[in-house]
This record gives sequence, C-alpha cells and structure tokens, in this order.
Amino acid sequence: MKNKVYSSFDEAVADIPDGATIMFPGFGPPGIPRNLIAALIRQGAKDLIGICNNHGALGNLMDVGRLIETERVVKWVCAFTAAPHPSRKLAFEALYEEGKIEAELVPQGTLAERIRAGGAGIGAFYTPTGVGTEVAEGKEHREIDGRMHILEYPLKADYALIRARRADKMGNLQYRLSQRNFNPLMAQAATTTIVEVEEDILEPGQIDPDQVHTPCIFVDRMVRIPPAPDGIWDTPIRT
Amino acid sequence: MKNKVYSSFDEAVADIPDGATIMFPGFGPPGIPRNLIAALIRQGAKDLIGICNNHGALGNLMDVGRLIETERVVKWVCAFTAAPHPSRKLAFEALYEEGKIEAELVPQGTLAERIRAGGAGIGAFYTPTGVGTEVAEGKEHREIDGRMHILEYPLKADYALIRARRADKMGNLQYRLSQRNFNPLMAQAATTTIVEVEEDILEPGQIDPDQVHTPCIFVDRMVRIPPAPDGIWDTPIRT
Amino acid sequence: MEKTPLDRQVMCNRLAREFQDGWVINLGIGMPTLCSNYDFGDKQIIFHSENGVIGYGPLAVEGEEDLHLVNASSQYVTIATGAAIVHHADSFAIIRGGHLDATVLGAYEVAENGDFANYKTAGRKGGGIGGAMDLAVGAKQVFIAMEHTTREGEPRLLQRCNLPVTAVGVVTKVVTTLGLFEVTPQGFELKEIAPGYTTEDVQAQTGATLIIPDNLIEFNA
Amino acid sequence: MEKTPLDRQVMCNRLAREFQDGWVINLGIGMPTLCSNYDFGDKQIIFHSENGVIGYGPLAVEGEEDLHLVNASSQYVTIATGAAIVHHADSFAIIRGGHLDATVLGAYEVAENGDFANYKTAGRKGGGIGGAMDLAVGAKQVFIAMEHTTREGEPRLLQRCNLPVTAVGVVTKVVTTLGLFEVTPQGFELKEIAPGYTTEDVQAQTGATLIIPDNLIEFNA
Repeated sequence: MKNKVYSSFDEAVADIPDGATIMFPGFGPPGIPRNLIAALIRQGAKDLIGICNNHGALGNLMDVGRLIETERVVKWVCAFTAAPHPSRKLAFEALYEEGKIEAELVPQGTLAERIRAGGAGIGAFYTPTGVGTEVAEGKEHREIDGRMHILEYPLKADYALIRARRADKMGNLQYRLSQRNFNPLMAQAATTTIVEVEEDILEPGQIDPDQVHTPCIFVDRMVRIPPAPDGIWDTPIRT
Repeated sequence: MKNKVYSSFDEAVADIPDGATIMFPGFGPPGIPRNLIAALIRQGAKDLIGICNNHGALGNLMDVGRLIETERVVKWVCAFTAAPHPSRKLAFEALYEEGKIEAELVPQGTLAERIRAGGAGIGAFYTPTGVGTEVAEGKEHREIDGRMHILEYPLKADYALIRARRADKMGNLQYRLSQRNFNPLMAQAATTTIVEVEEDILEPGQIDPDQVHTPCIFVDRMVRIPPAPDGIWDTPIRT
Repeated sequence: MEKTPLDRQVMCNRLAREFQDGWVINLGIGMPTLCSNYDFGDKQIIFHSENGVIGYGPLAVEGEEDLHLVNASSQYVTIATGAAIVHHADSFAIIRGGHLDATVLGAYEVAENGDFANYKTAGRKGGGIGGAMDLAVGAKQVFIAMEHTTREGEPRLLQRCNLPVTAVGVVTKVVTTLGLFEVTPQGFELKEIAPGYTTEDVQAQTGATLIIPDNLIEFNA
Repeated sequence: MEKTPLDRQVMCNRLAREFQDGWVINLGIGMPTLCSNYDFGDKQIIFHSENGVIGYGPLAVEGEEDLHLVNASSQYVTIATGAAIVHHADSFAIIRGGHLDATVLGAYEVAENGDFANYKTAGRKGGGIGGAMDLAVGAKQVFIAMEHTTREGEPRLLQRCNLPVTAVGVVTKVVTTLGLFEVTPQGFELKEIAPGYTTEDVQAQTGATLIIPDNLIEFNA
C-alpha cells in the first residue's frame, strides 16, 4: 500500500510549483484548510491561480485572504469579487481594483457545478443561472425547453487543499456537518489532493463504506492536524 | 408535518396515470423496488414510459421485466436493449424486435448523468462517451479542449419507485452497499418519489445528518416492506 | 395616525406567513434571515442553506457554537431534527433543480418586470454574487425584503433596474418598510400598506406606477 | 510442442500483472472478472464497479452472500477493506473523469486503430451497452481479453471493425488465446506468443498485418 500519510504540512505542499492552479474549499469558517494554506504561504510559490468561493474573511484567522495579501496570486476564480457589505473590504479588493490580480466572478452554484464537471469528465454544461446578467456576456446561449441557458466549462486544478474531520490510511474521508461544502468536489477535480485531518488517522476498514464522503482514490497526501498552537484550529467567531 | 407513510403499496401507487413516465432503479438484484413494481402491475396503468438501466433479469423474481411482459409499456430508456449474452433473451427483446415497444439505448454513465441533470436543473451537457458510435448519430458534436463530445439532455420523470434500507418519517433515506446505485438520482429527478423501506421507519432525528443518502425533500411517500410472503424480499440468486 | 416604517422583523414575518407546511426555504444574507424567527406553529418548514445544510434551526447560543455548522451568512446555527447534509454541488442541484419552494433575498432594486439587483453597487468593480443568481432562477418563488428607499431617499422599486441585475423576471413578492407588493404582468400591485400611510405616500416614494387594488388592506404580519 | 490456446485465467493473469500498486481498475462482464483472481502480492489494487462500489473483494461464498452487494456482472461479491460506496452518477464521474487507471473488457472485435466492438452482434436490433462506452473513453488504459477467433474461426483482430463500435481508438493492449498484443500507431504488435505457436500461425488467424518485434517472447503470465 502506498503511504499517503505525511508528517508535516510543509512536506505535503513542498512540491507545489510557481504557476500552479489550486482549489481552496470552505464556506464560512468550516472546511477551510487553514494549516495547508499557512504552509503554502511559508513555501513561497508564486503566480498562483486560485479557485475558491470567496477571497477570505474579516478577522485574523488564517485563510486565503492571507495568501492573497502576499501578492503571490495572479488570478482568482470565485463567487465574490467584493464583500457582500461594502464596508468590509479585504486586501483582495484593493489588488483587484488596482489591476494587480485578475478575477473571474462566477455564481456560486455554477462554480460548484464547474468543479464537479471537472472531476466528472463533463465537457461543458448549460445552466439557466446568470442569463440576462453580466456573467452571461460573451457566453454561448441556447434555448432548451423554452428556457434560455448559457454554456459553462469545467474547472480543474493541479492541487486541492482539503480539510476533513476523519480519514483512514487509504485516504477515505468524512466531513462533519457544513464542513463538507466544496471539499469533496475539489478533492475529485484536482490532480493532487492534500488533506489536513482533524482526528487521528484510522486504519483501513474503520470507516463504514456506506458513510465515506470522499473515496480514497481522490486522496494523495494527508497530515494529521497537531494540537494548538502547532496546528490551526477554529475558535468561535463572535461579531 | 405532512404524513408521508402509507400503509400499502397499492395505496402508494394508486394515482399513477396512464402515460406516466416512471424511473426504476436497480443494478443486479440490489435496489430494485420489487414491491412497488408488483403494485404497479396490479394497478394496471398503461402506455407507460420507463427509465431503467436494464429491462429485467432472468429468473422469476419480480422486476421491470414482469411489467414489460404485461405490454403496458410504450417506451423504455435503458442501457441494454439486448442482454449481454444472446442466449438470455427476455420478453422485452421480442416486443422490441416486433416494434411493439419503442426503446432508447443510452450508455449507462450517460443515463446516470442525464438523470442527475434532470434533478439538478442542468439544461444539457457535453460528454465524450459514445463519440464515433451509433449512439452519437444525429447528436450535436463539439470539440472541447481537443476532444470531441456529444450533447446529451436531461431525463425527468413523473414518478420514481425507490427501494431503501432505512428511512425516517420525514423521508430521509439510507441505502446499504450497492443498493444505492440509481436510487438517489431517480428520487431527485422525479416529481413524485415513492419508497419501499426494508427496516422499520424511524423517528426524525434518528439518522445522522452526515449520513443521509437521500434528503427528505425528495421523498413523497413511503411504505414499510412487510415480512414475506406479503412483502417481496430478495433471496440469493445462484447460477 | 403616525407614519412609522415597518420593522424588519415585522416585514419578514409577513413573508414567512406565506410559507406552507413542508416548504423548503432558502434565506439570503442579512434581513431575510429574520424569517426564521417567525412562529410557524404546526407547519414544518425546512431551511436550506447554500453550504448543503437541509434543515437548520435557530442561531447557536454563545458558548454552545458547533464549529462545523454555519448558515449562508456564516453565523453558527443549530441543526434541525431530521436534517441532512450534502456537498456544494448537490446543494445547488437542489436550488437549480427547482426543489426550493421559495427564497427570500435582500435587494438594492426591484423592477416592475420582476428583475432585481442585489450583487453589485454603483461604481464598484467587484460584485458579491454568492448563491443569489442560482437562487433567483431556481426557487419556485422569489421574495424580496428590503427598505422601501435608499438612505438618500431614492426609490428602490423601479420601472427598470439601474444596477446590474441578479436575474430577470423572477421576483413574485416584495416586502418593504411601506408594505407588501406583488409583481404582476401589469407591474407592482400594492397588496398591504403600512399603518398610517396613504397610497399617495407610497406612490411618491416608488419609481414605478403602482396598481392599487380595491381590496387593499392594512399591512398584517 | 503442442499448440494449446491459452487458458482464460492465464490470459487474465497476464493483464493483471500490468496493474501497478494503487491502481483503480474496472473489470467488465465475463472473462475480465478473472483478473481479480490474480495474486497481486504486496500491490494494492482497488476494484471499482459501475454500481458505485470502490473496493470489492472475491466472490461471496455460497450461503454467505450479502444481498446488498453485487459486482457489475450481478455476482454477489465481498467488500474489500477500506471500500467506499457512491451512487451511479458519481460512479461514472469516476469513470468519465479519468480516475480509473485501467479497464479490462471483453470484445467481439478489435481493430488495429484501437477501435473495438463489444455491445451488439450482427443482425440484432438491440444492443447491450451497459457501462462499456463510458469505460472505453474514460479509463486511462483499455485492455481487451477475448478469444483470438470466433467459434467459426473468423479473426477478431481486424484492420477495421465490422460490428458497430463501442469506442474509437482507445484500446492499448489485447490478450487473446494466442498471445499478448499492443495497439501501436502502426497497428497490432505481437509482444508475447502462446507456447507452441509460430508467428505465421498467429498471423494466419488475424485479420490485420501483425508487427513482429525482434524482442518477441513466449507468453508469460
């Protein structure tokens, strides 16, 4: 059996080259691979292309916003190029407005579906989402069953950085509650999938086959998150 | 809370009208809604359109082959219009060869993806499957990233007949092992989803939210399968 | 009678009253989340959020947050009895596939043809689409909850949207600080009016010609 | 030396020997299932089947069948340690998405351009595609295991397929009762020959011109 368990986050991300396309899951705090993002920042790869629902959150928790601040990102594919509230500007927005980072704004469901298509070998798909809006500009239109649709293409990545609740040594993963979000989709759409795991990594067979969320065939590397302060763990965000 | 638990299969299928489009899951014996199929045969609806991986299996277990024999089906959408072995002909083949039943032959992965698209609001999708074969004839072709694809459209149904291992009263479902197959896809793609359940129907909250395979929002009616001989249960098929 | 604009909770209660037993609902960021505070009595309402939670409950009490569970506004919530979790593509398959009975969204502008704008403000390069475009085209009904006018007193109910639209022709009902409106083929129909206001008051703050039906009633949440 | 066509298990063992540690493999109905009987030693091979089983083991012993678990041939099988189950669309997302390292399929005909035919026999209206078209375009390598000729002695390795094809230009290796063949841009190359046969014997039963390399060896499973 191939060993997929790595002893450090730094080792797990060491080979990510300049120019890599990387998928980052997370929706709100749950499911963000904070430890792998921190390791990627330490590692120093540049000219990166990111695929992620957002571009970070307010506050000082480690997330993609911290990576973007380092100006090692050239392009960001996401559902928010501005925060929902104009008062909550992040580093991304200034860089984007200055033209220092390119962005592709994608409706969230289209983003999720494009990532799924990337992992599922679908060449392209028609969706009604975005018809009549700026995101439809320049896209192919087609009326299907009396309803207008636009054509959207798959997203793939060189790497996906994933956070899971539980794993076995083969790489079968489980997520807990809304931690799941983009994680299974990105694990499937990336060439190399690297996972930070919240619990001790189990022996094969300890996860019920009916209850695996990401099958081991999509997982390449895993690191158990150490206790704080060595590992990054969420704490409640209270506003 | 709406009551979704019905006391008999006959009651659960009573309103299926002539001309209905119905999805039937199953791959090999596991996951076939045998009790609901038996009730549908008793009910007598005709001019039905079926969507199903196969058109029945050899042997005398209740399945879609028995429905097709009754000649109340006008069209069948499936991945097998002939058995894999020419020696194993079923009633369907004779009816198909005589022109008494229309059929649409679909590669199995395209069938599954078309059903998923039906439940997911995808207007159409491009797949490389079938390019250069008879199933691509008459379909739109498009080269994407240097590879030829064909355009395929979603499948929906008026009804899906489903078999699950476990359910709660709200309609959350779990399947066991390869019983899952087409069941979750069809439950999502049909207007009305009717489920036969192998275990006693649980109270809401007794199934872990992380381990639900079909969320309750896709389930309309459920019937607990009674012990044999009133209920139809699989027995090992030995060849 | 004093003219007091409707309270946000009262506005959302009015929309929540439309929800029927068994409905699956998605509440947008901000004001719409207040709909979940309504007392639904015997009705079972299932709240869906974009991150794949089908069945969430009230906000978590401070100190009892489950760090693996937030709603679409990134607030820690509780899980409802009988909930289910799916991944993001399956969550939007629910939305796009027509499996939501209604969504309640905030907006900057709503037009009498059912268009609305809620993701991009004037003069800003970026936008925050999130799940709004999918919700707008996927849900069976799109309800909007918003202030009747901008902070500067400009109308938000318009003949046509000025801002980039989120979707075209999808809004069915709008509740504002001044009343409840239905989007009809003929334009906005004022169904219920805030206490103390006259139809002329409301028309004066609206950028489209209102239809005033004979059966107009006082706002009733 | 006696000319004895290769045994089916021996043929499948030869293909199974190609599988590398960690490979994900789908075995077609019939003869290909014999590949799972090969002794893989320390190599971990994950067998996938169309119905969403990722990691199945040997056939179930009679009397110990699990009625919820079959392989793609509808045989009751056992579950492997560390298995996972997905639904049919996710199962074919694995296939179509390029996540299978190889598939082994049966065939009626294989052409020197890599086309093959395995779903429809001559003169029959219906066909049995099953998962074959998806496997053929999705797996990184497509191996075929089949008799070298038809029951009537007609060749199955051809310049071009006569029957309706399952996919075009995808086959990489073929094992038949007479040897192991690779599909190259120049046509079929005979890599290993069944004991007792001459290259002329094999060519005589083949419908395309074989490439005979200098390093041709005896079939070695």
